[in-house]
Amino acid sequence: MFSKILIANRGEIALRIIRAAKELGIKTVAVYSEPDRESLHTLLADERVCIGPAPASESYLNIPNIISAAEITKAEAIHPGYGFLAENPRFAEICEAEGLVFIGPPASIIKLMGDKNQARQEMKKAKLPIIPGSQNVIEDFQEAKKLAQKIGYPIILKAASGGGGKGMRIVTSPRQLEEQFSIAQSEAQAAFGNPALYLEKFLVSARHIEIQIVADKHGRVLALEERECSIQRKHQKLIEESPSPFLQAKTRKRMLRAAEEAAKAIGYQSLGTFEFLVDQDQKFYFMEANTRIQVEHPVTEMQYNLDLIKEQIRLASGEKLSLSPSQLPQGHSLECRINAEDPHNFVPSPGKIDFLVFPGGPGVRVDSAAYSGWTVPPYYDSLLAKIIVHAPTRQEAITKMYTALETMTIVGIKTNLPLHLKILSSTDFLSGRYDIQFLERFLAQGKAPQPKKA
Amino acid sequence: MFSKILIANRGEIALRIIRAAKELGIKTVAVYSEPDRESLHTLLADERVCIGPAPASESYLNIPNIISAAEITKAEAIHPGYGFLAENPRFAEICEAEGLVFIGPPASIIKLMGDKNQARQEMKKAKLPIIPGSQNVIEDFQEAKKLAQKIGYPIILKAASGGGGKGMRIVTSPRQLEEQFSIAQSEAQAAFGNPALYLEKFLVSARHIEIQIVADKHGRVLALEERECSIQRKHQKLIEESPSPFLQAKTRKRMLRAAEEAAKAIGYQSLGTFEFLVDQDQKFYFMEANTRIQVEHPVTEMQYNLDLIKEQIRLASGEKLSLSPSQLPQGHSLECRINAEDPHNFVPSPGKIDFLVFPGGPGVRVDSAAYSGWTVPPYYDSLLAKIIVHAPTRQEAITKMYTALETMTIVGIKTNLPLHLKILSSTDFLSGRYDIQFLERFLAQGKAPQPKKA
Amino acid sequence: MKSKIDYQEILKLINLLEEKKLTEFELEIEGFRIKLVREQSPRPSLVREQPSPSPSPPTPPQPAPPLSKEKAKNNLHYITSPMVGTFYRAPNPSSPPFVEIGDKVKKHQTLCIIEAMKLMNEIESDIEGLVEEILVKNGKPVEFGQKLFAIKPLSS
Amino acid sequence: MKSKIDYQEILKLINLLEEKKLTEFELEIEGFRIKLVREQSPRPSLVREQPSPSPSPPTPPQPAPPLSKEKAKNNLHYITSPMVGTFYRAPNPSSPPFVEIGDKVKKHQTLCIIEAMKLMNEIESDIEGLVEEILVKNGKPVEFGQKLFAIKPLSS
Repeated sequence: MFSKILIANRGEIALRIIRAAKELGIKTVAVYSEPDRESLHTLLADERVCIGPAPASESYLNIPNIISAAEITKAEAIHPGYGFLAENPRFAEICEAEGLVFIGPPASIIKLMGDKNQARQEMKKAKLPIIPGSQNVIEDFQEAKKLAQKIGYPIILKAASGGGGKGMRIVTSPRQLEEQFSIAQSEAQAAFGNPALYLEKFLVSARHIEIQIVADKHGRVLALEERECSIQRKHQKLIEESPSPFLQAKTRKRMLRAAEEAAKAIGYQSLGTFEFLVDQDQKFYFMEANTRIQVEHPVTEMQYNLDLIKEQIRLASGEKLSLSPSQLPQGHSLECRINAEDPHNFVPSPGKIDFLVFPGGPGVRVDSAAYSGWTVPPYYDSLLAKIIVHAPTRQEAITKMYTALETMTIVGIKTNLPLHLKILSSTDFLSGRYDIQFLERFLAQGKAPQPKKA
Repeated sequence: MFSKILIANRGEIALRIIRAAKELGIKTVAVYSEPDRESLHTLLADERVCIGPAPASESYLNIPNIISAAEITKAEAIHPGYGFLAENPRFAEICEAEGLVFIGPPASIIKLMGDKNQARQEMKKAKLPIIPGSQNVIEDFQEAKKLAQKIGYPIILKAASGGGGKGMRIVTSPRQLEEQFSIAQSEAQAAFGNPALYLEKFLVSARHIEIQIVADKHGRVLALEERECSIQRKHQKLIEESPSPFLQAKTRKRMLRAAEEAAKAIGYQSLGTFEFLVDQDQKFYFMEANTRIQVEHPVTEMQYNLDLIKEQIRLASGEKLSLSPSQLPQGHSLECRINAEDPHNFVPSPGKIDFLVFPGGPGVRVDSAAYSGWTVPPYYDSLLAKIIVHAPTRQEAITKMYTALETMTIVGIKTNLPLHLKILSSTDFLSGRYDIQFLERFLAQGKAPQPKKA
Repeated sequence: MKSKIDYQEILKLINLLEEKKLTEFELEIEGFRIKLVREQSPRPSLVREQPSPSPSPPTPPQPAPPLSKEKAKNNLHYITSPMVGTFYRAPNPSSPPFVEIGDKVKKHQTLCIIEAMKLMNEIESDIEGLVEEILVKNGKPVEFGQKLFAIKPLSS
Repeated sequence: MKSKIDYQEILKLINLLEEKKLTEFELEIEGFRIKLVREQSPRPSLVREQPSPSPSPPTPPQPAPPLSKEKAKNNLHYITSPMVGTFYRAPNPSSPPFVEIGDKVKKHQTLCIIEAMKLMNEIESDIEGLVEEILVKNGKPVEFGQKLFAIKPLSS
């Protein structure tokens, strides 16, 4: 086991890693940018090294300074957390070259999964279903019709040069395809100067569901039950839960086995997450794999009563998987991400926290580096705290979360607490009927908290 | 189920009850004394009523004002917490008379258990072993000798009028008894003006171990596995854990059955705790029963993954026991009581908390009504926060607690955090070898944190 | 300001210091030196400024009682409730109120009744004066320390 | 401003202080001296005053870096480390140091080397002046922004 590690991150995840390392008897080195001098990760680590000014590009992404910080403090390994350098294969390579253990998968796996298209093709070979569609652009209606027939309606036409939802048309029948294909081409030409289209199966009421993979360096791989992450806005997850209120037992079983087999096929090591879309018929499709710890990992920890960060560090040091496939998840867990942002327009709200009271009591977990009197710097992401609850049933977990957030107080900056309370008390959320479009619809319907009238 | 309850308490337990009630969908009424106007229990309840000035005798013990507060807010039940009126049978009677449900056992049981001597005799009838000894004072050496022979050495002689450890003599043989008896008599005469002595079996290396009882109004009783509470100073518990590192499986089984049977024998209802002394030979003796929720109840909650306060409220409303005897405790839990007091001389340290950071992360629970900026009033007890941890093994639980307390920061008032860290890292605690005298010895050996030299 | 600084100017300075939250002021002119240091007042608790972001904000059964240190305005004397209970202005529903606004009351004169645990407690005035304001409506609950009457003292 | 500063002028000064968010103002002219200190709104963090009550207090690898806003004393100019690494005063162990205390240094003159990731980075002076103090010992680690040399500028 390592005797000292450096944490190349900040905020709640850096603090989470510091605590896990301390519990393992490992000394910790924090790195920090100048405005993070009074951040909790800086203050609570055993040692600390300033690695640059505010901009992440000059501090938390400054590879030479981070590597040097590890060298001058004689750290043996680097934990990258999530974000920043966590999925940068070059950083993992440099760590290896400098004789530092990168706490994560080998650079080759990070690189493979980093190219999302290549990853999908690779995972298809490893027998993971991917969303059926054209691998290349389609320029001819007949070709489109043949492919659509093959993969089944509804399908979606996407402008090859498009993005952000523009130039997309959902088609439900061959006749509609005949009409829409040329319109979509003209639209793509007009919008992007290129008529080329992709064709893909359209997933009705899709869910974002992911599987946690834990793998050691000795070929053992274990898949842990899913996290349901469909409550999201612009791909930013807001609430995660486990188990999914939607997934059937047999689908879960198939997803777990498929993810485990795929991870084995590519020789996965360390922690990773396989993200899937699941359609209303419980068909699942691989989207991408994240080769790092996820923000929402506590949901799985609560279900299995385990510590994924400790396990990740142990695995990096060469230890065998300590988890057993016989360990079963229990009850229900929820995580709410409390962001420093205006709940009406999602504009970040950095600044001084004048007053802060976290929730507590049984079944309530707080992962946060925020404190009363701390100034949230404007340079980094707005995640302020993760509140995680665990209870025997989904209903009890939701009530517990609602109570926890209701009695949580932050004064001085704006947060999305009111939005969470609205979602948690909405009929659709309570009944578990939501898909990845839910939050956008919910916000569009004006269900988001309205600014108070003066 | 009740629709509104009043919490006749303050501090962390009031907040704990407020949260449990909210999770059950019950509205809450806080009562508060004038200096508790900005206390969290006052601020976070649905309604609040000022019941008097600072002295507890005029506020938290002011029965007419508390009953009136329940009446004007139309609360249906009163939760007394612990301390204050929690074990006052008259208060329970008045509640009943005023048509309010007292969330606790019937007044008759509170009264029975309130008289510690009577309770012991009653429990002896219910087949609970009590410490063998003279029921009345012994004035004659021959009588003492006969009794000592019967109960076995070592025995302890106690001045009938004594107290606080004065006038006590431990005797290990008949010959020693002959010498010591008259000396003890003279000493008792000199110290208290009364030569009368009690004789009792002396328990070597005794442990304070207690069993949680949960009973509904329909005759069902369940005993939950023990809490080990031997880390105490002047009968003030400081650290509690479960399971006890000392108790053998067969002793545990016998204690659980004995407590359950005794509770059934007297028709126990609601929550209660049977406190025992266990000697080095795993023999256990009933000391007393507490007819309320204990400060250290979270230890049991963590082990069983249940909510005792919610259960207590449900039982008071007439519901049946929701726990099943097949539910088994898991892993290991520890609780540390963080008090606002000088760790060197135990003098309370009220005042303004300038800065406060609680621990967090997986397996860490915080039960506290303290916050950054709050002024700890000097009028009530010094309990500031309970930090509770849960982990798969005792070793991991201790490491987790140590890390949690190491990263917990309180500025502005003195706390016993340094003492906790010393105990948690002491060889005796780590090996589980401690009895009820441990802490006094530990402090006497100068193992308590020393004040810093200027 | 010359060297002849006078009381009025110092007063103005002190007020300004407070208003502008200055903590220190020093002035030295040819043998004349003035230094002012203002004590930093403890920051008021922020809890009350913005309570928990609950969608159903806490609803106390009656208006929050005024801070006990609040300065009585216009030298009014307040009669506060010595107990928790229900406030009644008359001995029974068919009787006239004990007092009305404008009434002159003597020391020990009954002002109202507070019912607590089915007992009727007569609350007396502890001062001679004129009833300036009645702060609780008949039949409403009151908490300990809540202001009931504002009395304008009569100089005896 | 002579000795005839009046209330109006002080008021203007104080308003300016507030507007410009200054916390301190000091002026001294021919026997006249005025000093204003405005309350700082963000309370300084208390964390550093009393760190976690750990029995093994955190031990940073080097002295805590000075606050960047610290005022340079006596108009000294500080050369700070632009990177994390190891500080060397000489190009190699057998060579003499690049500079000694008292040396006059020119702009762009090499003052030291910082080794980072096995690369030797020459750190130059960005000012002409006299080496007043060398703040890090040879072979010791330095973090970003850490002060290395104090230079007394020479008026050019």
